[in-house]
Amino acid sequence: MPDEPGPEPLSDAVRAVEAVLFAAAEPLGADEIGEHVGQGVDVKAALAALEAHYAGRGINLVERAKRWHFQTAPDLANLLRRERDESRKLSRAAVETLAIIAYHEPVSRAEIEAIRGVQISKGTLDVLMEAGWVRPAGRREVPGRPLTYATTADFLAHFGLASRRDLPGIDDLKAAGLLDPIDAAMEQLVLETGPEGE
Amino acid sequence: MPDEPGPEPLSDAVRAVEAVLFAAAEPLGADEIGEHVGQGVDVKAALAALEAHYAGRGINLVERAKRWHFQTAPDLANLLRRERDESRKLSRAAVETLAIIAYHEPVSRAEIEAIRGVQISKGTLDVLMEAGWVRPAGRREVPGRPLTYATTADFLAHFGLASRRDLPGIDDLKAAGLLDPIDAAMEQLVLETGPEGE
Amino acid sequence: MDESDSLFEDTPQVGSADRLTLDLDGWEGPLDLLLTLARSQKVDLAKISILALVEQYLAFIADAKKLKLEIAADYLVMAAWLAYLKSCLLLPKDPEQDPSPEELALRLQLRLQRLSAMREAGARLMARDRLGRDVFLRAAPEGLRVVRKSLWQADLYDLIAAYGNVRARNEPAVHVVGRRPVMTLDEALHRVERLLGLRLEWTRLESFLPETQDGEYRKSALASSFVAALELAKRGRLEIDQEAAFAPLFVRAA
Repeated sequence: MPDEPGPEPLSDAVRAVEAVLFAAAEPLGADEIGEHVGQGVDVKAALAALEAHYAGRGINLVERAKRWHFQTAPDLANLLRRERDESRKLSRAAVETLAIIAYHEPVSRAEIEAIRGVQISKGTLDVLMEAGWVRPAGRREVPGRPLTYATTADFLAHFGLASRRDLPGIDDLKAAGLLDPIDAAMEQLVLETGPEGE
Repeated sequence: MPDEPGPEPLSDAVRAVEAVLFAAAEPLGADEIGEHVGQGVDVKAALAALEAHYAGRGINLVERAKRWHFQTAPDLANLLRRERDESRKLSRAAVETLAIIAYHEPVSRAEIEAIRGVQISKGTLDVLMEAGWVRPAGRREVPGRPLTYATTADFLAHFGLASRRDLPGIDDLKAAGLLDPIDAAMEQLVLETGPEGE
Repeated sequence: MDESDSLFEDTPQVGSADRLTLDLDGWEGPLDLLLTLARSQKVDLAKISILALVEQYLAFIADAKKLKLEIAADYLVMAAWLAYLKSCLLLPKDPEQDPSPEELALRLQLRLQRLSAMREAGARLMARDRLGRDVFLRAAPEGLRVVRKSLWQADLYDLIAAYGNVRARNEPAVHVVGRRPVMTLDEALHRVERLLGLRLEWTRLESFLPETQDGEYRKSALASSFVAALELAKRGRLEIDQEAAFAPLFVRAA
């Protein structure tokens, strides 16, 4: 096999981290890995080495919400996708609600509704919470103390995001002020165009 | 990382077989792998390449009864099962039972109960055996052939005793005030009503 | 999940406001409809003509009415508000008006931009390589286990003290009843009968008791003497009198 190098001597640390991550049923943080492989192992260095090693392979090592797991390479999806895996499509309401939560979190239900222009049915948030992508994130200290929502580590893992900073286009949206409330955006516009009249 | 080679260009076949085996819920035969990766792929060659690649790693590709799967390298199995030591105080029931065994061994469960005046739960003896302080010591040749219990060498070591003869006798206990009946009556009350009972 | 199944796949596409494939249930409210109409202008939402958009919306609602479609109240409220906005935008500027119609129009535009941005963001999220759909975890991981091992703690003192407790608890108890000075009933009968012969008048029962410093013995003697008096009364040998409950008892020979 010209394209498959022979086995290289690996450090014990790399082998150990590789084995632990491979065997784990769930993504693991560096601390958790450390608890298994023992003191004195440079877990971060081993993770970096493994990430590089697996980068071009059929399986990749990825970091999601500071936790690591192996997964199959995205370009091989067609080999692995089985019909039964075709997950039920989310409703448009659920997709938009999820996007609003992800890009604005923490965000209250009223704020979600203000952006969407319609009330959200109880079921929409339930579906997202049941999927494990959205969680209650405490109450906002304003009158009425509304509950706010935020995304979870599972959300990032599911959508292949290392962190919320990787949300598609979030920097552009932020720069365009499209993640600010309308009142703030209006003030900003007034400032930019100068005071009118008065 | 001197021991971690940079990513090498891999053949599509090797990548595909690697991903399919990784995502499979069960070991796969070469035919089954072929069904996933498609016609015209030399599955056997890919398997051989992968087997060689993973030979020295934290995970290995292994063949069992003509079916292939990844598994953690055998020498790292200990990492997957981590023991956490927790210091726990022995319950009063367990200490009393241990004391009775130490003074009366070999002694059957019924005899322990007769001496204690209180029944002992199965869990109490289990705890003492798990601690390594008590062992089964054969059956008594009486009707019912009850199992008897005795203490272990670990027991002597843990309690700093050279032999069981080092245990203070009844007279010593009396002299030390450890047989004071009023205290005993109080203890009995605590035992019956307190949360520490079995 | 009432809205989850029905709303995603079958969103009606409206090429323009003129060509109506009317199904108001297909929109998620007036803002959604407005956004769809705005997109038909095929310009950046930031450059959209709000006046044109208002016209589109009002025409759409008018057509819906013509077709006698039931129109939800919020679409009509939006129509009324847009009609008002349109008239404000067209009328000569009133400097006193706050907020100005331009500001209202701008707010509407910002709302449409935000909804549009989130709609696109949602679509981009859904198109990512998703776990369990495009990329897969190891299907049969061995799993990591943490085995809790108890290190049991007890010391020698605990042990021997526990044994002491057990033994003390179950030591056979010997009960010794202390000897107490008592006057038996026979003795009291004899004594009362004898003394009664010497007293002719009513006499308090207590005067029959022996002189003693021993309180216990006195109590015993009193009780026995009382029972003896009752016995003698029964035999007709004496009479007993008591003026009230707990009053002193008097006896005399019958």
